[in-house]
Amino acid sequence: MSTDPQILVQAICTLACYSYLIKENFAYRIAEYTLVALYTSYQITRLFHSFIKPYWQNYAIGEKQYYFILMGALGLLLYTRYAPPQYRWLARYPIALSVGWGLGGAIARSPRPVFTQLMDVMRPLNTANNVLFFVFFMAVMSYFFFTTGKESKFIQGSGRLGRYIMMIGFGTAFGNTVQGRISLFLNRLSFLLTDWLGISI
Amino acid sequence: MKREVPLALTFLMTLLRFLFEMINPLLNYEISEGVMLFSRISFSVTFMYCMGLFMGLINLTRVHGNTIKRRREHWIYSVWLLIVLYGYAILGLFFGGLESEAFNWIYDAVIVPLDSTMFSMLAFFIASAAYRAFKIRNVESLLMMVVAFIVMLGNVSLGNAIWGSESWLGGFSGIKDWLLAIPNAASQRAIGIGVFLGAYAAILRVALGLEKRYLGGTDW
Amino acid sequence: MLNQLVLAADVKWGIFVPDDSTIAGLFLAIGMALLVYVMIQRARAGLPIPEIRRIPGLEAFEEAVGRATEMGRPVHITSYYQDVGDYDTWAFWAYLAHVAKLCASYDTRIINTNSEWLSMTVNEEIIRQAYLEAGRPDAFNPDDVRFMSDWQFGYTMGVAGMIAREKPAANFLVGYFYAEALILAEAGALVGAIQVAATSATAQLPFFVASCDYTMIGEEFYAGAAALSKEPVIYGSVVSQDITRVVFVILCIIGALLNTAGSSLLVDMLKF
Amino acid sequence: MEWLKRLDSIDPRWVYVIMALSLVFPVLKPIGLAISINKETTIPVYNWIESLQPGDIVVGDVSFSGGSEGELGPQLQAWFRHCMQRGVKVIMVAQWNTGERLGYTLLEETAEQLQEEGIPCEYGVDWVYAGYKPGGTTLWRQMQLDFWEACAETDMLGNSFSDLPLMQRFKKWDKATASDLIIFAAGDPGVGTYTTYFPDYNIYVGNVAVQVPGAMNTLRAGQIKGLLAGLPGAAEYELLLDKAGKAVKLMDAQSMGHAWIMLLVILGNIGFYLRAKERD
Repeated sequence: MSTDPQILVQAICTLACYSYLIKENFAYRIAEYTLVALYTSYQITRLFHSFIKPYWQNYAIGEKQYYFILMGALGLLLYTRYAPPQYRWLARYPIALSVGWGLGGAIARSPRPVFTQLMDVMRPLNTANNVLFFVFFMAVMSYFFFTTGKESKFIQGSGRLGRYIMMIGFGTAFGNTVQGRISLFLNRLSFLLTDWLGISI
Repeated sequence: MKREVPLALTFLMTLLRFLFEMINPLLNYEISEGVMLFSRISFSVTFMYCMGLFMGLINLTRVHGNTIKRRREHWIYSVWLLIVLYGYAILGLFFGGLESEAFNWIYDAVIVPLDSTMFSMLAFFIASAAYRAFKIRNVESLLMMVVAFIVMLGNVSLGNAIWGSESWLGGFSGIKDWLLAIPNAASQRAIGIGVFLGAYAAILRVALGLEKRYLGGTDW
Repeated sequence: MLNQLVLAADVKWGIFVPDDSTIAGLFLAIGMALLVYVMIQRARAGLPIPEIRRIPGLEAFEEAVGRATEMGRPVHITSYYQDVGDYDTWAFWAYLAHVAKLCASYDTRIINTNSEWLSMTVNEEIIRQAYLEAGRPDAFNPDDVRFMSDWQFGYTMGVAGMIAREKPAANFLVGYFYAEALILAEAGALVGAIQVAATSATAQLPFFVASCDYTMIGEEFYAGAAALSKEPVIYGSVVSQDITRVVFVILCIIGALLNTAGSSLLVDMLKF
Repeated sequence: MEWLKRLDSIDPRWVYVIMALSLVFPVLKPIGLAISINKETTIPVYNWIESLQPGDIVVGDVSFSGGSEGELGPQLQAWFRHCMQRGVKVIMVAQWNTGERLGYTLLEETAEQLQEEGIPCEYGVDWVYAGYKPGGTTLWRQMQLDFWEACAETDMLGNSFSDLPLMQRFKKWDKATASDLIIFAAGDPGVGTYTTYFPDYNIYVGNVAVQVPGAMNTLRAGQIKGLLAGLPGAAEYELLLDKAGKAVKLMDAQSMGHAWIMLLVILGNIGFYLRAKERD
């Protein structure tokens, strides 16, 4: 059994969490509140030291890009969210700027992966798999027709096929995920057994 | 001032970024040797947004401060939360930060194991979900169950021992691969394209100023 | 230097960035922007635009609220990822307004849990408004709109604990979810709640389909929001999405036929 | 017969307890079931590293946190070992700040083992861990244009890039310096960053199982070239390297866990069927 205090704390945290499976309890609640607090403070530290500080030093001061000061001041307006209601609209300025910057990138860039996928649907229909893929894809697409072909028997039937295909897809995804979720537990288990209890596996 | 200016700002920033992403000379424009305009604008936008780093701290202080003030159920845990919150933040900000040994010790001792353990509880929940969900009520649940069974067998050595990958159709793992590559991929792709269309329409209506809810508030 | 020459040679139409699908993307952006604009303006002006078909699953909301009323237990509704700038949140608001209206008119308690402060204030406003419209503003309890944590598993455990304690009879998981999806749905199943899920998170759909009584899949989530709110902005978007989808389907058919015949014309166009 | 009907409603706690037991025992006493290697997913990743020349640079991305260490940790270590054995140089970035330190710890562990075995694996010469840089996907765009600047010219440990010999060859991240990359992804942000901003690079992925169904779609479309799928992916890679490690040992437990779930489903259906017949 390990005598390292860090490992002991890790083991206690792990067991406190699992106790929830039996019943919500004191140890679990302490762990939950601690985690929420630590995570928030970790984020603050991380942002400050690896971002705000170096960017301020390198760009605002080092390169004399003085608009960083303006942007920083605009960023401070975010805190008006917590101000009395008549000032809260000020927080919209930084939100508007950063949302806009993100959207422009998304508008320009996000269609590209979709086009790649569409091009792949257009494979020559010369193998069984290509044909099946094409049919399955079209069936699922037609399930999502909301305004087109409401009366068409063909679209309705194809939509129903699409729903079955989706169920097969979901079954596959579910079955495939089981190994991932078990791996998560095995990771904790090997920590408890090897690192804490010292049993070699 | 309250809404026209933010909407106009959104539009201008969207257009600016769009042009940067589309037009090659603009994307590669340098203010001076090695200093790229695109990167400086990006950095300043991120810099601005990161100024809100204390938002989470203020949130928690308000919520748990209220709990303590009104002596709601479990208020004593809220006291603990605030002590940890401020203690760790002060340690991180003023005592060495990310290089500080104490700071990283706590990170490794508490955050990492709690994070992984909570996540790992899914191993148990997926078992209870499978147990409840895969009861054959109709064609759809039958399909899901049969397929999930095959895929589970295809993923582990046990399935390989029953129907090996060298035999007809590649055994369970061969069928699993086919299921993943054809019906699953087809349905994922079609759903994904639908979601993309929903998302794309939404971002376009923001860019066009038809959507205002992202700015918050209910005074529209 | 060499690098720049190579770049210059590949630049599309003289100025465009030399990546795959730059020009095709530009056309999609312009085309769909026009479509969204026209459809939303038509919807606003009350001009005829295509009707959205019945979305299965929407009536499940009313049924579940009805059952909660009979049992005298509360209704719970939540969305994990709820940034105010996110389109999933806007769609979530349509569902929240619908459920809040139902709860207010049936006089059933509604609990809303949150992971984000700013959207929580909006949620509170929506629920308060619903109670006001139902003529009983006093029945609204602000303590039932709760902030959990903005950290994924902190939020998850808070919500799971709340579900175990308050035992809602209806559990609505509407919006964008990550790995917590299954935990929340299992917590609801343990207390015997009727569960309705609606999400565009493709990775979590299998778990919702497995553990909820009804699941609205992918884009049904947006279309449902349009049908519920009848809001021109959302309605017009859904119609324009649908038109674009039909265009995509037609393109795929033509492209596949051309490819089978040995011509990669359409693929080259999309790739440009 | 009455007890059979009760199978329709087993207390979840029994499900949890038996699940835990069925995972603990095979970990302590492995049965040694054979593992087959997936030709569609794992082999292409292995062949990719085999096809590289010593001295080539590949970029790796750690986009996971402690939660997914169980699946992606063994993958990352096995892949890194392979690169070092082949003399391929590795530069690591990280899209998740929560997993940055974890990724470094894992690689350092492997690097120490490798050096004990006499395989050169010197930090700064054979590999560099640039780590997490805030700024979202925009920053990854920036890395293509000027990697040094986007990373503020420092690695995760605070070393200046100019002191690291490997970084002299990697000022720009374009197809001439490193056209191949692998990302170990657990969610968002993840593979999307690369399929969106690096569409014409050779992208390989190490994925958690839950993401695999979605990734099969991108694999088929050619957006990614190869895929390591969950813990089995790691186990298969370890076997290909002939260096059976943690992942291989844990595969028996996987079998038992799956067996329990399948048994549960069967039992549940028996109970459900009997109850349903009774109601009729």
